[in-house]
Amino acid sequence: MARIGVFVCHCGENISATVDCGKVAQVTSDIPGVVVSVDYKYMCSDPGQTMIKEYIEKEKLTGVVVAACSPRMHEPTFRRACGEAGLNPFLCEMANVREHCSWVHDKNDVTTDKAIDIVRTLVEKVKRNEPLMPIKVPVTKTALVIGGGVAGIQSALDIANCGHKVIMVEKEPSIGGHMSQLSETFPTLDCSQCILTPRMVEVAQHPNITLYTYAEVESLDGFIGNFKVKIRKKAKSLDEKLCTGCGLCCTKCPVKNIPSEFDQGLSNRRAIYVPFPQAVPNKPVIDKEHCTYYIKGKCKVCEIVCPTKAIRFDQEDEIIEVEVGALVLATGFDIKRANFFPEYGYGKYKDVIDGLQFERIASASGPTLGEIRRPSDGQIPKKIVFLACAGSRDPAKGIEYCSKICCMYTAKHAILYKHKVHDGTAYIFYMDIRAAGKNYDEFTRRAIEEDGAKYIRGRVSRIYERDGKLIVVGADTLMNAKTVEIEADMVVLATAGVASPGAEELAQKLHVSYDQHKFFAEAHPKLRPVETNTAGIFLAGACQNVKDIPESVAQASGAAVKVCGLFSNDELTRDPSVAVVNRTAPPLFSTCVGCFLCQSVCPYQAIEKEEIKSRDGKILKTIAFVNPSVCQGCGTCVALCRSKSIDILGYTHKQVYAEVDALLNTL
Amino acid sequence: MNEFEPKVVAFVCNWCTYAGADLTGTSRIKYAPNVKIIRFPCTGRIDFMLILKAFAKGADGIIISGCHPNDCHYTSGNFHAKRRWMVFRTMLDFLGVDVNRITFSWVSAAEGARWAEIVNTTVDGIKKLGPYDNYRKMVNEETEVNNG
Amino acid sequence: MDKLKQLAKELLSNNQVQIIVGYEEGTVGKARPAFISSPDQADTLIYDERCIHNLAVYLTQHKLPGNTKIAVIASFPVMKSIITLASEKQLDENFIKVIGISKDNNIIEFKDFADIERYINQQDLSFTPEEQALIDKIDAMSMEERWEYWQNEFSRCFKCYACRSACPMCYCTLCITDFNQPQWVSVPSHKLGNFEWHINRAMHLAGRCIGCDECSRACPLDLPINLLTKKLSMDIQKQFGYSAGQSLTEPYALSTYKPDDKETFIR
Amino acid sequence: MATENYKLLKKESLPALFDKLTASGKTIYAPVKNGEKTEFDVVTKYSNDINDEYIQTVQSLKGTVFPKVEKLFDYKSDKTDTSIQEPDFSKFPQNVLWGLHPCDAAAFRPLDATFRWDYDDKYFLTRMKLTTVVGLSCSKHDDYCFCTSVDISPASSDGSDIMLTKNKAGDYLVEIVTEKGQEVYDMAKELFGEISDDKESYITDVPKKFDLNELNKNLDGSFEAPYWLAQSMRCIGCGACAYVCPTCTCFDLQDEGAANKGSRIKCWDSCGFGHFTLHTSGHNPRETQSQRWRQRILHKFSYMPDRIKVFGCMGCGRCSRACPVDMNISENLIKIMEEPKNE
Amino acid sequence: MSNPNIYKPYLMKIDKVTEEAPFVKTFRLKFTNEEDAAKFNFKAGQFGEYSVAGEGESTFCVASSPTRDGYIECTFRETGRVTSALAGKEEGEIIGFRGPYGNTFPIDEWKGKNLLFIAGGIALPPMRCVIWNCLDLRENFKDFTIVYGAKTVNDLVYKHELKEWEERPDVKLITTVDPGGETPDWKGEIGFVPTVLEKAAPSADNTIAIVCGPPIMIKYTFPILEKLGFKDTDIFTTLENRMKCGFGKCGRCNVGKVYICKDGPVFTYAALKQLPAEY
Repeated sequence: MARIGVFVCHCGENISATVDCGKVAQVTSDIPGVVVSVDYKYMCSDPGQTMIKEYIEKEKLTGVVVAACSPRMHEPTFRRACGEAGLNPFLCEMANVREHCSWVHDKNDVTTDKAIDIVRTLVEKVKRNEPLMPIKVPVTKTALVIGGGVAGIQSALDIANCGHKVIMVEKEPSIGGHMSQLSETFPTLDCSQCILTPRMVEVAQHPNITLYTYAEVESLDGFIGNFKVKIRKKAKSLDEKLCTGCGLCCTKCPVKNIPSEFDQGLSNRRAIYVPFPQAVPNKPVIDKEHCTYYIKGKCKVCEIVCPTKAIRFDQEDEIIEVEVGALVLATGFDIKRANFFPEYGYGKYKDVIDGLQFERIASASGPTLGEIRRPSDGQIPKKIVFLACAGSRDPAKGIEYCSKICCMYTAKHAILYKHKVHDGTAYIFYMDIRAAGKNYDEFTRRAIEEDGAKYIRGRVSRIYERDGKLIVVGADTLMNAKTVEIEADMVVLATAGVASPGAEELAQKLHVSYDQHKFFAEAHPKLRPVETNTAGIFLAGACQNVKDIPESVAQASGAAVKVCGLFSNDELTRDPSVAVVNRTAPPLFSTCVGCFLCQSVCPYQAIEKEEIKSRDGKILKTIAFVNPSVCQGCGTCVALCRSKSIDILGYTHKQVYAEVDALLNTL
Repeated sequence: MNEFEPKVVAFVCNWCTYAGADLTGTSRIKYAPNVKIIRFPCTGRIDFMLILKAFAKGADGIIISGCHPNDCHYTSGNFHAKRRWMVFRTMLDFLGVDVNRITFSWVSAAEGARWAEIVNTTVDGIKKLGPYDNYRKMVNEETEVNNG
Repeated sequence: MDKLKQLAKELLSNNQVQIIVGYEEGTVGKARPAFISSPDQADTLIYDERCIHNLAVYLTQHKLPGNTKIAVIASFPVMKSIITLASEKQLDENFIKVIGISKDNNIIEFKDFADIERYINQQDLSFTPEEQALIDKIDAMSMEERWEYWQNEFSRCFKCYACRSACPMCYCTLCITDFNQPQWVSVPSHKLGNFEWHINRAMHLAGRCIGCDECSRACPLDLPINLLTKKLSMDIQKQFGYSAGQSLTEPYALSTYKPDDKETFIR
Repeated sequence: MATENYKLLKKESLPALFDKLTASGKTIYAPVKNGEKTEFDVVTKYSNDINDEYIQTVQSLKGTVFPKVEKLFDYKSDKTDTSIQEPDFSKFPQNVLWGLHPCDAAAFRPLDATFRWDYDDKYFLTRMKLTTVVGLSCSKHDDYCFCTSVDISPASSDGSDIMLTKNKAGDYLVEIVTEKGQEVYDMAKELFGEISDDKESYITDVPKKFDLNELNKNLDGSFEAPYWLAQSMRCIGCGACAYVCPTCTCFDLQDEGAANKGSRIKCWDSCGFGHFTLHTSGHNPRETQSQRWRQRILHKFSYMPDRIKVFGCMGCGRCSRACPVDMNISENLIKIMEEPKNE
Repeated sequence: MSNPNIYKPYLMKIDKVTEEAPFVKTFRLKFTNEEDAAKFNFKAGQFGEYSVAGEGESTFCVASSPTRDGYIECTFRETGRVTSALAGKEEGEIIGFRGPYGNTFPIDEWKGKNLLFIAGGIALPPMRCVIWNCLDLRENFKDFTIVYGAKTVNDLVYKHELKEWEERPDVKLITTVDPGGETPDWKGEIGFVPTVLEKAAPSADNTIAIVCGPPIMIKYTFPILEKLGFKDTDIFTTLENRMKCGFGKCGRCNVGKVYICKDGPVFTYAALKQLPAEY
């Protein structure tokens, strides 16, 4: 059966300088199963490869060992050559006698002997190699974008514009995300809503995009190219087809005092509401928690006033199932809120607010219509203090990282403030100014130089109220840590950006990994920043880490390209080195006993249940099944399996066992 | 009698340590030739039985090496491996197996010099410990069983 | 234990279960496992301090006819075994009625496995000082002494696999020892074969052993092999805060990890 | 009661006898006290730990003639050649098995019959030939003992080369049974005296539990009997009974080592293991534990007497003592006896 | 016995390897030791233990006829540890062989009778031995019929010999494959062996039937033979059980009191009826 060819490469002198290649060829030719063993100056050269091909045909080789450089270098080369000669490429192995031998040892017999041992090991392995066929899986060319912020919008539009179907799921009643809350954007100070709204509308109207707002992902099954997703469409209590978005209901609803999420609690909304005037879709939802009808069973004012009779109190959540080939996660971020900063009185003093609230105050569509007035009494603050790094870079608070956007938006806030309150003074406490970005440093300098923002390097230890003023106590580290006390009218905390509240739960549903701060983890920090470790699920925007708009958009487009790249194939080809659960003759069927402990070690959720049924459909046994389309071939399950029921192609039990035997020269 | 040259088997993962050992080669850093490498996709694939088999087949020492925590190509294979080793090592120690003969290490693809250092210190250590006679005695007993 | 007999009769006569696995009077003063399938046999049921067999072993042997509802008399170790087996998807709750016996010999009728789980977690689950002392004794030896100690013990083993057969957690249909491609564990009962077998057994039970000591009780040669799994159980509890037989849902110690698992030996 | 003439071996002479045996190159196995228990062990000298009043050891001395692991031969091979190296049979140990009870001594008969059956097992026969069995009458028994039911008495010398019976004074009445026994006697004649005594009075009375021939008859046609399942319900399928049994001979052949060098090994196996008869096709003729329990009983009490003219049970009771779940063989045999014959 | 150590195998050189069907191979084995060869003889139906160093032994029958001197042949399917290792062996390599063991087909008693051979799948090898044995003594027998079936055309073993038999005027060969196992150019029957046998309805008169095949085939074939009028003493088959030693010691192969390794593997249907269902 085994007819192995051994091809020993000199690699010019790279190998032959310390290893006696001729001897390696000669000694290894005595290994049982080896029918030819030759050495040659450059195996990877055309004549070298031709020689291998000729021997494959002439000697009817069933396996090839090329003793040369690292497989990481030339394995594809030689496997291709074998394939061209009609030998399954996976029956070719490389014995690394260069990086692991000739280059690291001196010229002597020991080095040659080691080379022989290495070759012997691979010969024994390759004897037990099985021909493998690349795995092909079909691709469903629809993408699911989770999150309708700027990143999700960008991804969805990019994918849709490439001609693929996109389903977008947004948990809020409207898409737009945090960007729609912003006043103006750094460093250009263009109006956030002005640039975002057209894109929101484009999403809503795009023929390739199906938009589900007020919806969440319920569960995910399947694998790259073939996901099955359940989406929960929360009941809006509204027939969207009938609703014209006239807004009459929202003006008549008697429940008026619900803090508006969009305005960060700085204004109120009704129980039936549209989150903001430019919302997409611009149709109301009923907030069941606050709606009198849902609480007390009567009211129905909205139903009465609705001219198109679109209100549906009996509407229930709907679960829809979709099949998609890829997912883009764009669930964004959140900021730390009250209770996290007791020392700053945030949540206690009305005029201590966070950055997002300031955005609303500064926004022309905000509660103050763009005038900077403080929440407590509507006065215009003459002295305003901004605190950068509120929570960020503070290991004591459990947030070691830099939230990245605060330096910039705080500078922006200072500028916006000065533009609106010309006689006011803006103080900014900061740790470092991090303004690395195109036109960013210029922007912060503008805040200081043109708009007179007073930057104080140091941290604020506490804020308290005295005589209607907020006393900000800090230290100026550039002035020998001298204590600074500022009597402020308003304080804005650039609170740390954190993962959105449902991130962990969602990550678990989608089986993507996340870091200690619950931000989704990229597959590789450098080389695969938009991929997750779950093939077919990509990341866009701040769900991975806090990002500013251009970064989010750039990554979103990156994710879109990944999706489109995936969709450019009708089927996917995967490395066949995957785990398999054995099958044996009945009545055993498999030595797997179905304990499914392997399921929890699999980083890819590749292990499923397989029911073995008799002809009449009775379940005889339930065993594990490794989905070859999902398995990445790490083999962690293999080492865990007590009964050795799982094996991994390319590194089978038989192979590695023989390798140990051969390496210790006991064969 | 020549100096004792221990036989050492290294079980390494493909993505980090194998590549690291490649780098050792590329950087032409010399190390002891006693160590021979067997490649695995991931440290998570390394079955504890392989360690025992290596000893049974005459290894004097063993190196097991993979990606540093958080660097695993497969996210978590090395974390699982670590736990298993923690348990397995406890077991071996409890049974009186010389756990100093097993070097567990993390060597990244960038740590060519570190690989050489791991190999050399392991080989030196095992040279000091001498051949693993205890284990060999147990193995050889099998062939002498009850035959006089 | 009249109450037990009464309950057994009821369960059988109104066909709630078809078989009761319990204990009966054996020979030479021993108690032994019994299989009661009709109410009139129920009078042979006993329960006393001699009833130490871990009856959970019979729940996975697939010897009991399929689609039969089985009641099992469950001492504390049996309860823990059932929880572990259930977490490993080996038991179907709908077919097993668990009649628990508390430490003060009262009957506890569990309505489901979650009920058992709750009960278990109300009990004292720590290792006894006696158990600790046994382990400490070996830990205190030098490496050489430990090697000698275990070599001596293992050399006596003749691989009757009573330890395996008596253990409820050893339910593989093809044990690693019978796996022969390749032959991971040397078959013959020479020192190496025994060494490999006992390491495998202990490792396969690491984090799964519920500490009933049935293995060493079953061993005709009285090998202290329960110490191996006990040592690992203690270690796993100390290192990972995990004990077998307490949770239906938590992944077992070796199929999960924490990034900050603390070790001292990896370079 | 007839009084017979015996050689007398005084307690005080034992050290000298053991020294002589050791000096002549013999390996002595003797029942040695270890705490509460007594097990056979190799001794080079006589000591007070040698227990002549033990009831039964956990393990028999079967392993001295049929080792739990026995190397059959070494092989070596390379690409073109293979060679086989048999062990040096002349170097097999000369064993003196000291102080076996009659059940254990008698157990060599079925072993011998099996390993001779048409094909001579050279390993066993060589070891057997080099073995001298020194039997010891039983002064005690327990509830597990049933030798009298299988036609062996606690005093029978069948299977022994020399038979010892301890008398009141603590000395031994010695019967020289075979030539091998005579050789030992000849080697140390001076240590033996003469005495006439009645050995029966020193012997324990093992009650008879069942009639062997009746049992054998009852087993005919019992293949489909319901009691196999009933009896084996609690069986957990371990091999303890077979491995402590002095007559069980089931074995496995295994290769150890690699392709180029290694050895073929014969090692104990048990008909109670589920995979014992498993075909590669997945088919298993003895699929259930009750089938395997039936095999065990029928083999010893029906097939062996039928095929090799010897019963496979010596009534030592070891299997019952070792059974983790109290499958008491005599209890079960009595039940089979009492079972109305299936027509 | 010629070999004083019953566990010690003869060393046999693989003289020829024939690929019969997927995973099925035939080895022609020659003794490496002339003395062994000279002393060795066997009869149709007997089996042996074939071994690969380092892997162990495996039991199967001798597939060649005792009338062909100087070698033995075995045919095996790659299934377990040993057969997989055997399959990896090349011409010129050495394997071990112990045997022959077991009883034989009473060919001498069949003189002057018609012979009907019925075989299925991989079970042709034991049959092949007796077929060739009888063909080499062709004048001793009258009609000679072979019914052989396999799952698919590809699974038929000894294809070259089937052709030879087909072409012989003194042999009637019926080959069949299971429904769905045929190829476009398949000229034989399509159907399971028992069905094809029933259709062919060979005469039971003065005829010996020899049946080898998987248990399921045997189970359905016997009743048909009886229906066709065969006496159960005229129906022969071979049994297989797991074995380790081959000579009645290891304790595996007995069916009740009967040891397949010693009293078998050849049994008449009449004898089988007396055995408990333990095979």
